[in-house]
Amino acid sequence: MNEQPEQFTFDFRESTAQIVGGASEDLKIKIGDFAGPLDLLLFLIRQEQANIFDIPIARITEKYLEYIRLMKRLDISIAADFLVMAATLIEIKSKMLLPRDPFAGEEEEIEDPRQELVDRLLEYEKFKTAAGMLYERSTVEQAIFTRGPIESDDNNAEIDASVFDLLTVFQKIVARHVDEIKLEIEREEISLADMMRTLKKRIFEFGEVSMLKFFEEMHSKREIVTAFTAVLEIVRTESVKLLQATTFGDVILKKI
Amino acid sequence: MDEEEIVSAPREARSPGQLVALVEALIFVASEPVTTKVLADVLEEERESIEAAIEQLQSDYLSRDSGLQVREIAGGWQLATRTDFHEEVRSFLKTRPSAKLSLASLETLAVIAYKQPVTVPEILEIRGVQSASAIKTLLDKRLIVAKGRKETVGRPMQYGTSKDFLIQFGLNDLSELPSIEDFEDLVQ
Amino acid sequence: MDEEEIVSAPREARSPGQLVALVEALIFVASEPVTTKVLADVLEEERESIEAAIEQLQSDYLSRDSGLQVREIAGGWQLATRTDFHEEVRSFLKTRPSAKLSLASLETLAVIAYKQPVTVPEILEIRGVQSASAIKTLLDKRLIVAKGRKETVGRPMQYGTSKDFLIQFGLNDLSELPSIEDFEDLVQ
Repeated sequence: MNEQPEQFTFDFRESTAQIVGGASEDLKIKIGDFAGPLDLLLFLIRQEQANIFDIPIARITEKYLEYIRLMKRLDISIAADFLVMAATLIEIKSKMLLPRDPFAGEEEEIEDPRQELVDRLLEYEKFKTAAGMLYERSTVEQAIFTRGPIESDDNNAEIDASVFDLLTVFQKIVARHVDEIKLEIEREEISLADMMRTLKKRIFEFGEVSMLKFFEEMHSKREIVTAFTAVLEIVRTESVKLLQATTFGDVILKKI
Repeated sequence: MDEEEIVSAPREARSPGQLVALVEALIFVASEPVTTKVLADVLEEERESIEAAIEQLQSDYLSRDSGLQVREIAGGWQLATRTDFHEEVRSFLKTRPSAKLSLASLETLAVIAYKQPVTVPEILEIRGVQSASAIKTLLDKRLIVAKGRKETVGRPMQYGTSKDFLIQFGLNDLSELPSIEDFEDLVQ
Repeated sequence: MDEEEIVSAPREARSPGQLVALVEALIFVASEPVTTKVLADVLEEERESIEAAIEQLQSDYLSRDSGLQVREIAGGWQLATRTDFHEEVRSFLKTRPSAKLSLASLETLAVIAYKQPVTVPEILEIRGVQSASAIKTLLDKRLIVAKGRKETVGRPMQYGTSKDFLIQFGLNDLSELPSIEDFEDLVQ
């Protein structure tokens, strides 16, 4: 098949999206990012040249579902919101098909099942137009430049951070911490035998060793546990005793 | 303490021309738009004198066809280049126009600008689509800021536009935004 | 692409006044003093024309008693405030909010904000680096305050955020700090 170049353009000024492609059934469309289901719906209504206050719901629903199927076929992940809208359309369509309640009084106003959707579309379209206005404003602003940095700038800036920055920074620190813990695990572990050898050598060399100071040299929880076990082992097997001057104070390993 | 000393020291009267020059210097060194009030406070002048000086400065820049302009933005005054030099300036700075916001981000920004303070569920209600990644983009670009929590179920975070928003979109304050109802006429 | 187009497109001749204005705009936006050569290259003008434009610009600023001056520095041209205004400029800069927080300070502040009350060893534990000078900066800026001692070995001082912190970050109270959950959807 003749591959036609596919195009999708969005022009804010005209506020219309265009899907341009071959007219064949196997129409391939480069799907632009419709900003959401309401955006797509507005596009379809306009494409069908339908009146927004009197939406031909069956036709529009069919077009909408066709579009969703197309996205699926092209393996474009479909946001749940697009599916929710599909369900809403089908629901409205079926309500429209229901016969009117014959017992409903004449004066009773019968709510059009489409009304809520129309209201939402109108409300949405205002903001879509406002977005276009912002777009144009920012384009104009991009033509204006402010001065480059000067010497005095370094002591002349506001605290340039928001609560969002605080949170982002905090998350990064936490993430960094996780990395460190991983590193720690990867580091070669000191064996109990090595730990006992180191400790014993020090006790016999200096006569006594502060347990607190010895523990402070440890790099990880696991090392502290190993060091603690080493202390217990040495007290049990060697002529070494434990001394503590004050409650909760430091413990001294002393050669007997 | 310093300030008091300055206040008590008798200051020589400034000529109008000198005040214009001083205002120009201060607007230049400020890294952000400076308000009339700040200028009046620092220079210990009446608000009116500052306003007159700024007006003079503005017309000076205009009349001598300067490459710069004195403009009012985000409630303050700022020196900036003239718009019609943008091509030359950009090629000098070797910058490209910064990445345009996506359609989704612009829509989300429009909702936040007009409905602020507004929560994520409220934005979803209007746009009909999740706006999480757009909100993240807008926060990263500092166009919006968190504005406290809404006292409702779940106490969701509320968002509003920032000072950077005003600057980037060339607004003096939010009241300069066209009313959202005006867009109704454009619709259909 | 754009740049090439600009280069190849025949450029309309500039009036001397226009060139002066352009030079002014470029010197203004530059982050460093700009040499005559760079200006000549970017504007595709003869060195002599640039020199004449700068001379004109300089005398313009002088003759209108501007608060700014065009000065030659490090072989290039730069806009700067007039030297005789240095006192006013300094006192103005002093009234501006204090300097930007360094990343270290911001990190420390984040830890204190989210983990308060928190001690120096605990901050060290979380950040993995000494935070003493950052804590001093934050105390100086009154963003944090001491919150009594922790009843543990060494009775270390605990820190928490201050009222100024709430004001600076636009919060009513600490419960308004965004939580990880608030942004979970955004960060994905």
